[in-house]
Amino acid sequence: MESNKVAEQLQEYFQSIGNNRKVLTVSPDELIPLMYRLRDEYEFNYLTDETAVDYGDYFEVIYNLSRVPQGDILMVKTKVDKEKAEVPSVFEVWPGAIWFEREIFDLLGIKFTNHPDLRRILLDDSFEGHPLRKDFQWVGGREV
Amino acid sequence: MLRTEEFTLNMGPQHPATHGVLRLILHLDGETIVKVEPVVGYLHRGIEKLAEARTYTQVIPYTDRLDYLAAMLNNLGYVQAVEKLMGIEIPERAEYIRIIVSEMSRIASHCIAVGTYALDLGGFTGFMYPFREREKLMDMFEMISGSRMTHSYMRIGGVAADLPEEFYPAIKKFLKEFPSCVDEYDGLITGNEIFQARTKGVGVLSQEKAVQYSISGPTLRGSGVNYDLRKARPYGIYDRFDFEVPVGEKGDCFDRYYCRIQEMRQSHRIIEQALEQLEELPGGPVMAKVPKVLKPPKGEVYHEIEGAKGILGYYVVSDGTTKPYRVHIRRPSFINLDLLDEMCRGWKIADVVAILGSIDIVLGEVDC
Amino acid sequence: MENIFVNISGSIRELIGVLGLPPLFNEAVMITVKVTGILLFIVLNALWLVYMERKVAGYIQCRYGPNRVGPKGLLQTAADISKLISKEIIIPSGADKILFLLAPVLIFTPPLMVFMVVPFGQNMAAVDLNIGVFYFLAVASLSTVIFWIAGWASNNKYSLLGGMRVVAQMISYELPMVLAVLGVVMITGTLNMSDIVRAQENLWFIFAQPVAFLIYFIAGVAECNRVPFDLTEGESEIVAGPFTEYSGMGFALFFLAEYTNVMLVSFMAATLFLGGWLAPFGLTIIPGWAWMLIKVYIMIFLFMWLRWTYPRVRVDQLMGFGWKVLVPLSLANIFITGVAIKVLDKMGW
Amino acid sequence: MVCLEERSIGMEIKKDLQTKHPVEDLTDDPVIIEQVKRTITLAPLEKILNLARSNSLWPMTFGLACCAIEMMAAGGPRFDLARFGYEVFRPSPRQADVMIIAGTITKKMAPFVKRLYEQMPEPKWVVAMGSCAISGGPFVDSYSVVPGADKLLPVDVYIPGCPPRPDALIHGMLLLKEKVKNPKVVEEKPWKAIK
Repeated sequence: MESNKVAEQLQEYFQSIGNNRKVLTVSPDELIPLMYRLRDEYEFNYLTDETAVDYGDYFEVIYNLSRVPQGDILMVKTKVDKEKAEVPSVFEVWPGAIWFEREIFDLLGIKFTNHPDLRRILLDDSFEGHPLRKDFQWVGGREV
Repeated sequence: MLRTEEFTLNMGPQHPATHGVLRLILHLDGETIVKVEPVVGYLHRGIEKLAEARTYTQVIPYTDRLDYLAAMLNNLGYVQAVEKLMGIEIPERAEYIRIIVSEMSRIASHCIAVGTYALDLGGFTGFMYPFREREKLMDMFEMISGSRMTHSYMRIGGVAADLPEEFYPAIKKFLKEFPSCVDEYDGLITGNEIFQARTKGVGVLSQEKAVQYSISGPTLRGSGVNYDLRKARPYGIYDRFDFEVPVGEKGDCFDRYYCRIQEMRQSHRIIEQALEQLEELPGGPVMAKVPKVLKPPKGEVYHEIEGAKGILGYYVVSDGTTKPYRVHIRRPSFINLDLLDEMCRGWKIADVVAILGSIDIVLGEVDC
Repeated sequence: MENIFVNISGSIRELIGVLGLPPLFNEAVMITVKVTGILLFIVLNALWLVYMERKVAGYIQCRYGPNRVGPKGLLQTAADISKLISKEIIIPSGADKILFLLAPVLIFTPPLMVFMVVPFGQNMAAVDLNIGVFYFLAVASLSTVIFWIAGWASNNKYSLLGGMRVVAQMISYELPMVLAVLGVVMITGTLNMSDIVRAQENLWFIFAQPVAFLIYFIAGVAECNRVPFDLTEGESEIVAGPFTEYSGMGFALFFLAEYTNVMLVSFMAATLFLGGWLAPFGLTIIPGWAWMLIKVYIMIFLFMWLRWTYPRVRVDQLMGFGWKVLVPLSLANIFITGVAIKVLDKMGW
Repeated sequence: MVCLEERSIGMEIKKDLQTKHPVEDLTDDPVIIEQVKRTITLAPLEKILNLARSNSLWPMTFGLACCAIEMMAAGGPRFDLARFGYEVFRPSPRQADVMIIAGTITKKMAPFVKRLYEQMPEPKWVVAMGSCAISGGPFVDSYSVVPGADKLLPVDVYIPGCPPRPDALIHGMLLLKEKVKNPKVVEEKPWKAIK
């Protein structure tokens, strides 16, 4: 939608903002101010989806924001390298992110700073390793 | 000094009212709830990891088993996401078949939602009547796709097969009887004073909190937010049909329940219009020209549809090979559940069951 | 046909009298014969009611009830009960063993004791107490304690919750029941069951005291823990209430006791309000005790009909309804009956 | 084809007595062998009780996934499980006879399945409904799924299908009824049970 328009306007505030093919990319440290601005000024008041992908040596965290009830949608992405996987939590901007981020932490092992209670949600607490990482090894139940 | 202690009660993974294997740790002060702690993950089958080891078409049967009450809608979401990624145009006839079949699936899902809600509140007969209608829908699904619940009927680029001849008389008969059946539910469940006493004013969810906590579907519309993706951001050919979006006022359990009853009536209207327009269409193909082995271009897509429980989104990343690099599913039941804690505070145990029933979650979708 | 049972008991009395034993012994034998007769009647009826409930539930929910076990499914309850007899009885660790095993045994005594007083037909009451109604109300409230024992002894949080709910519900619904029955007693002036029935010669009390009948019926539903007041065994909330931990015969006794309570309340409703063994419009071709059974089964069908249409009430709504609606209503009913009796006396009836 | 399985852990009814009594390899103390032979035998009373047990198998409300919806449909108006007297779905394991495992058992759920099985009073049976309960089904090579219920519990009847139709579940329950009525049918002539 109008992601490139949003990108130019925000150019002067956040240098790290980029826009390739209608997706806003921003660095993790400027994430929260950008999110606040997107929510207040551009009334993206609804975080529909927050997920993450493991691209080998770096993680990419993807936020999809939309306007309720108009319905436009915007995708914002941040990149963080694999060792120190540390992303600020958008819990204070949209409280709905609490379970999204717990699931990402559980399945991919990305820590979210100042998240109210970052624990495993889907897997057993005694489960070691994060399944959705590309280098996750496990033995299936298929008797070959 | 008389000191009353809080005690924790475990509405464990096996409980008649938790719609599957959800565990609620209730911190109680007598019968009133102090804190609710939902524990999920007892049905986590790792579908997102399995999808990474399957080809694009092989992922479709996994999407059936997510929200196993409305399997067609799950297929629709995934298939439209991949079509958007590959830029495929599907034939007109397939579009209409998809709309008819997914609205039927929505009615079947709401039938169960209404039925189990009456069962949770103790009305066993209110559970049986919607199941009778659902059996008729099951027969029609079996005619179309060969299976009652896990259809895997939609393919990337269209639908698996055209509608059989005996489907049309069956759907017409169903469409004639269905409104009187919904009025019957009204009489049996909605008009029941004890049902109203148990649901009116219970578990109120305000509009701002619902939007902040990214709640979606009848739960969001019950609080008065008019946000239905079929109207807000029409996908497929939903803009050719006219239907209203039922919206509640006070956001209590009754409004959420009543939104579902109204939505059944609206889906009934959509199917009627879609059937008329389908009959005028010349008999074209139902499957676009799609290569046997799908190799979508490198890239990613995020596509959302209005599922039976809420906004069902698919985020597919492809790296050019035949297997998706990453499939993430935005599951409405999973997100609608995180607000259960605030909504249940101060109410009784019986209300936790009522509120959980009104949010209408399916554990296959919560745990993915 | 009218008093076939009276003749049977008379012939048994002569049979024993012939032996020339001391009269006290005759009395004891007569009482044991009556007790076994009533116990047999209760157990058979309870078995039959379980089957009837499942069939009625089936037809209300547009499906068949059990019809495969035995002719038309009649042996279904027999199969259930004999299966439950042969089940292993598990006593949970930490449970209060004596009380845990005592509760199912005790659950049958209050209804059995009250059945001694119920007039099955023309002077066919086992013991014709002259304070029958008072005895009924006193003993019927004993089952509250037994449910509470079961709830407490099974060392399970759900049973504890169920037990607490039982005490709250049954006590707060004793009061409207007593006050409703008081309306009837004021008109007849006697507490003897048979006299109350005889007093309804020309006008059944259901027409004289419609409000009292309604209150009695609602309080009766609450006494037997039937839907819409089945909070003790709130299936979807607290699993199975006080008898979550009971398996095998323990559960079977609770299961049957519920139906005995329903039968008891229906018998009382029939005697107090529906004119007991009096035939309506003088159709005496059917014997009195058969009329009594017909009325009881109509009431039981009402209980079942209620169960398969209404959801469950919440705890505080239950208490609110009991105290804020039923009790004032029954007090007003007593006041109006009192005034009406005085006015009718003045007009010389 | 619904197939009947001899229980992997030898439960209450032993084989006929002419062959070596299994208790003999447990202990060689003649007194105990005598006692065991005298008590555990297929007395006529046991036959009648088995007949009663087979006609009133109370399943436990224990739905895990999609098969649970088909189990509810089996109890529904059209495929009426009540005709056989099996529609009394008891929520508490204490009062249930049959545990119908309807759905996928995950590793997080496995201890609870085991505990529920142990809480059920003897004699109890297990029906594995759906291919997830039989062998992990479509999720067999997932990291968090137990491949099959027989890894945890002795299973009596396997009902294939994903999800099996409600009448397949009823067929499975009737097979269980045959097995409960005459436990020997499993060893000698299983095809007799599948009329």
